[in-house]
Amino acid sequence: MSLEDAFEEPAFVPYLAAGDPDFDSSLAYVEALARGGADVIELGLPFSEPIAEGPTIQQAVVRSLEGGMTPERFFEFVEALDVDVPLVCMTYYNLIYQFGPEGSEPVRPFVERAAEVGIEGFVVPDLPAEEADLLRTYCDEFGLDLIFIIAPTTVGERLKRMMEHVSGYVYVQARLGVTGARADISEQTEETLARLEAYDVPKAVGFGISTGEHAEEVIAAGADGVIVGSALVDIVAKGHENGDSVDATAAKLQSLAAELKAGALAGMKRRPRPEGT
Amino acid sequence: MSLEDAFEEPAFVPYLAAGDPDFDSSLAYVEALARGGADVIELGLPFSEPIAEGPTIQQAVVRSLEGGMTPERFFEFVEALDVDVPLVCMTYYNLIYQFGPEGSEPVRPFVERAAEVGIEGFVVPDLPAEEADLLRTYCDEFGLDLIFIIAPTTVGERLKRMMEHVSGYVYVQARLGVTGARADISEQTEETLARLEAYDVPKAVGFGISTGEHAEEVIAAGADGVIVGSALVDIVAKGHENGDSVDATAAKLQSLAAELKAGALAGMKRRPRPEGT
Amino acid sequence: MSQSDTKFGEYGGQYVPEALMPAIEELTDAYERYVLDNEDGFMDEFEARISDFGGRPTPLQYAEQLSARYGVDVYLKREDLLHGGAHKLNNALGQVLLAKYMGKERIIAETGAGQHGTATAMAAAHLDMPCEIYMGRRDINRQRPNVFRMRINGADVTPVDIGRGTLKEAISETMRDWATTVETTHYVIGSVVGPAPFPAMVRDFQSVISEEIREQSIEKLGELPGAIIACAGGGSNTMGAFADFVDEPDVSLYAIEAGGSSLTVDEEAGVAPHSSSLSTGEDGVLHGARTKLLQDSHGQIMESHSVSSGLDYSGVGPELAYLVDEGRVTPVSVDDDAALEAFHRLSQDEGIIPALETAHAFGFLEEVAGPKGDDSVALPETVVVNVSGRGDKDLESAIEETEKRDLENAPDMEVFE
Amino acid sequence: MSQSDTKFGEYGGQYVPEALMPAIEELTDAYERYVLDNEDGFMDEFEARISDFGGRPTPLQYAEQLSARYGVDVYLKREDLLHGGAHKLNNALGQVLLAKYMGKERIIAETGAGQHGTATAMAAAHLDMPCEIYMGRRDINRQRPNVFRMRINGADVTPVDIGRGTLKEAISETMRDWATTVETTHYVIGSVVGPAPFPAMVRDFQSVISEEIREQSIEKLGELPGAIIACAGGGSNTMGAFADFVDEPDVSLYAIEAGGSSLTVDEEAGVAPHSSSLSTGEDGVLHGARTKLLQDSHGQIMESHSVSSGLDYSGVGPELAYLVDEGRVTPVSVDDDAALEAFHRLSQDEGIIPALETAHAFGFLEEVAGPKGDDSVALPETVVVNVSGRGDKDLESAIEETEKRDLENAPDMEVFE
Ligand SMILES: Cc1ncc(COP(=O)(O)O)c(C=O)c1O
Ligand SMILES: Cc1ncc(COP(=O)(O)O)c(C=O)c1O
Repeated sequence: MSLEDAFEEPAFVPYLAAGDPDFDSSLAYVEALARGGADVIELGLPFSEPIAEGPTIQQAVVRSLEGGMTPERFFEFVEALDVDVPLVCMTYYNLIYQFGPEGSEPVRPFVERAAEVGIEGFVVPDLPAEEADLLRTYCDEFGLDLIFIIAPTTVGERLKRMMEHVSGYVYVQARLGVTGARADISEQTEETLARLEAYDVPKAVGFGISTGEHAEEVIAAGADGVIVGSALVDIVAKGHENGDSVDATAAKLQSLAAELKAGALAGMKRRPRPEGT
Repeated sequence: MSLEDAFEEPAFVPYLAAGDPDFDSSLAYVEALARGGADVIELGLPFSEPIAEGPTIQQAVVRSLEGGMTPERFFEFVEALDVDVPLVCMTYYNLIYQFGPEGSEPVRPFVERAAEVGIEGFVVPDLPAEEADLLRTYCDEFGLDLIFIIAPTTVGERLKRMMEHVSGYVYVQARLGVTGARADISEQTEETLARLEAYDVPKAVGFGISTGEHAEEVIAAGADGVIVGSALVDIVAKGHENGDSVDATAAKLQSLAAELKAGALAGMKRRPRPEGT
Repeated sequence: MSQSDTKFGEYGGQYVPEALMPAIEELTDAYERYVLDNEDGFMDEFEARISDFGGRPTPLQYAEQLSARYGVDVYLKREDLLHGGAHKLNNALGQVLLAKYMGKERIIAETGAGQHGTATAMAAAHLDMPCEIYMGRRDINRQRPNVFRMRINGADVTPVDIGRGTLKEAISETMRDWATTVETTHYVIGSVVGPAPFPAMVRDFQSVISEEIREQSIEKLGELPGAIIACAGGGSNTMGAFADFVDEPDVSLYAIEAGGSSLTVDEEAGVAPHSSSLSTGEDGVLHGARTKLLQDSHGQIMESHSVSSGLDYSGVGPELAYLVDEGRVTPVSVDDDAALEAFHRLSQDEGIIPALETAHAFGFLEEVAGPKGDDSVALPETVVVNVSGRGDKDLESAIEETEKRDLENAPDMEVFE
Repeated sequence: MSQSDTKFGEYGGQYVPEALMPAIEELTDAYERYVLDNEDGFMDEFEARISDFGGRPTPLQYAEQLSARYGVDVYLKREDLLHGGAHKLNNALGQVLLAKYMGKERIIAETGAGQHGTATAMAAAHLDMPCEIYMGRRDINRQRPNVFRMRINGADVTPVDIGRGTLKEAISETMRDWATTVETTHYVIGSVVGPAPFPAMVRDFQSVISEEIREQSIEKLGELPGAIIACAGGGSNTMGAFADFVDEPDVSLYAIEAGGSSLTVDEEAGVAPHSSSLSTGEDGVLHGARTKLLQDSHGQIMESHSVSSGLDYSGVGPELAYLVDEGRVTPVSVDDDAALEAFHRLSQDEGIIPALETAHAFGFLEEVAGPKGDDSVALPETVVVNVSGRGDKDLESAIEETEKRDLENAPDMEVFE
């Protein structure tokens, strides 16, 4: 299944940091999300300097790194996963750049290995379109999508140029700032969706969505999917702090996933029907 | 008796800070010095910034000021003293300058009052000849001597100029530095005495003399008197610290005074007899 | 600025979140118009302010005792006399003024040792702009005087509690603020690092150092100096001192890095006991730019170390990385001990207490030309050392670090009871 | 120098122990030859060194926010940018160089806040002279950073345990050292105080300040300023800033003294809670000169007080006392609270953290021209304030003193955990 196909109905796209807080628990958590109704899963490969993340995901990164996560372990993690949804790798460019044996050309080994374990695309928050040529070349070679983030500040000429290179879906950043769960939906989301209306590519909205209600509203506003990270990572963090069992935490994740997916579907129903149907 | 007359035989000139550590004890101490053989007594009127004094006399100044000493109390002290030796007031210029009722001309009231209580002269360590005109004028008016300090650095033209204005005796500073008892006699003393040989005025050597032996050597070297301060103040200080009785301390003072006077007399005997007598 | 202008060879670029890209384009445009083309007399105003408020020009001083010791003429470029006590103000004032021309309403900056933070706080106060400084919690607690200075200048100081609480985390956190407030806020980055156009722009604001060195050398020596020596953390005083000489092949350029306690890395712990990214680092991407980095074999950034917090950074400016690869700049590591020893020598022999950062540059002189020097480098007849900052901020830590060691020229502090 | 040359009207003179008089004559001779007559090119060398080592000229900076606040053009003479952080180096470098010309082998000096001590230590290191600084025990313990600086510059710091252990005692003790070592040693006195020729000589070394103000005013304003404002402790920055304008009747001269906590004196305790010797002191003799003093009715010197240790002195330079009596200089007291408030204002509004001493001069501006000002003085259109020093040395104490008070513009320090 290609990434675009995952958006045929309003999609729920959860994010977790792989290996948070350890390899095996994290496998169980990701699988719980799939059971809860995930349509695409964004798997974070933690980088020591996560400049686009808020405190919640920063702490997940710390836990995962302390648990021994490395790029190679990440690929093993993907191989070990028992899920039937497309997987996207979310990481920072330096890890992609450094991967591979000494002396090998940069970037290609990472993409090759990702393709091998079944990754379908990348989100790289510190790689704007301007610097992405190399990664795109290898994505094309290995048939992976390179997903770009469209920010509230991405407008005019710049938006047009970027949309020419989009593949898979676009990650619509709901608001300025960094990742993190918030209690409200931003006006900026609607404005960005309006700007993107003309483009025929799935639009998944992320940054700040935490409840089924949010998800419903975002989809009702015209999004094709919701991306949810910090709200889920929060559950992992709390379970870890409280010493809860892996099953208990997994159950909570599955339940929030189900709520978010249901919200997304409900949002679809509230959409004004296209005229003439 | 004039000051010069006090130097007919080798003179012992002790110094104490008036009022150290209190008015009455201090009276007893000064009288003990007279009994011990003092020929002239230098009585210190304490000033808060005694820039020419070493630590021993600085502490005496502090004790005396804390005991309530003021210029007027000082004059009362002199009046209360029962001694039959000439008294010299040793103090700093600001106290001389400030004395007297608001609006009075400076310096004169101090000299007048000093004359009234029987002071015969002044030593003012921070008043070199250059600044002494005013004080000398009033000393002349009231018949007091103004004693100058001749330092090891006072040579050549400067020495000549100063010696023209000398009266009473000259205070020969035994070495560079500040007051304080020391264990040896400085070469500088002999050099200074040699420079002064031609002048017909009593030469009293001070700064560092502490024992009868020192006194003997200084007189043997040609001095007409020895000035002793810190070694005596030390006795007052120790008595005060140890809580000794006033009588006990006075006895020690008298005994050191006697030793110093005896030393001075012994020094005279060691002098090469003037040729032809 | 065309795409290729963002790079120095393969280094540099703009590796930042998309949300920042429009701001970076706007900044690039402002940089080109105001800084490069002096639109609205921007550069004239900058030059007037850096003279009157900052105290430029700074002297080029002949160092008598060092010259005698090393047998070459040693000149000191006295950036320590700049307002605030380091070269940092050249850049901070330039950027705050630029932000004003751009119509921004707020200034943010990161700081490690607090030197860039204080320079930015001073510039912001001078130009009447609200200012917030991010600083790692650990750095806050070990750099009290500079925190006082920033607060007294009216800046907010926001502690960063994440990670080890040092410069690396503070930069990341400032970028996060910027990603949120980018429309009204300018991020005054503190060295020739970060995404384009920062490295070029910061260099341009700092290059007044080398322009003055050129003029003053010609006036005093009748010719250019044979070498310029500067310490390199991010590399802003370095590039500032080098800029005007890069195209003068007869002027040798030495970038002195912090050798810390050793050049051996503990990969397991993720810690490099040094900050020598030019000499030992590898090509990678950090804080918006491709450059030489201290990283482990997976590409995770390693913590760096130096006795001087201003050199304690895992990256380095991309242009310096490029000039090193080109062979134009020679990088040299000077370790903590040698830097402390040089700190005391300059203080005692020349009456100038240098920043511990700056002391590294003097450590290099001693190592190649001192009585026990290794003679590995033949110094030219005239060298200029950039005295990037004064050591007032370092007194406590210099004493503390000195007491841990057995330095020949250490003063003792027995006067305190 | 004839006898009358040692005086300013009735003030001044040479009230010192005879042992010092020959040294003072020698110094007078050296002063006349080297300083006044530039023998052997002394003044040329001084000027070259104070420029290259010291960082002269210092800027005359327009203060935008203060000008707006006070409705007059306020210019700042930036002595805070001088090496060491205060005007003190002008004098210290001049005297240490003079000592070298005189063939002296050793430098001694007293210090209170440590500013003159650090300036002297720096100058002595620069000129390769051994140096010993006397400092009261109490001051040592409350001025740690400056003690560090002196020691790091290689100077010996000798604690003075006598009395209250502050400046007054340190001066007395340095005079005692000098009386012992006078043949080989020069005493670098730290202000325009002490016996002649010190007050005139220190003024002459400091008068570079007013010469620059004159030149810079004419260049920037086309005319002389209407007033010069400077804080006065001993009065060296004051006389330095005034010297060239004393004969310009159209330039008003304001000497701002420390008003401390009150102008009411506790004669019983021997303590004046202020240091306003120009405004409230009486004619007397202290530390070698006749001048205005804080003294009790018997002539004993009173302890002074100020939040700024550099103004905390019971005397004042004799020439200033004279100029006040002549009506040429207007003395004004500014108290601790007003000085602290001005300290924060200059820091926040202009990005310059002044020394607490300097802050008094700005407190005067606020008191006469601020929103709540008393309008007692009509300021001319252009005023120059001498920024005698930077406040780095005062950070801890400024914060501490601020916390004791309820100042409108106090920053809080809640960032520390
Ligand atoms: C005095 C001084 N020198 C050098 C540096 C290093 O920075 P850069 O390499 O950007 O000049 C710093 C940084 O804080 C500094 O304070
Ligand atoms: C910065 C500053 N200003 C002023 C003074 C007062 O001294 P003066 O009155 O001699 O200028 C001092 C003394 O330490 C000082 O450090």
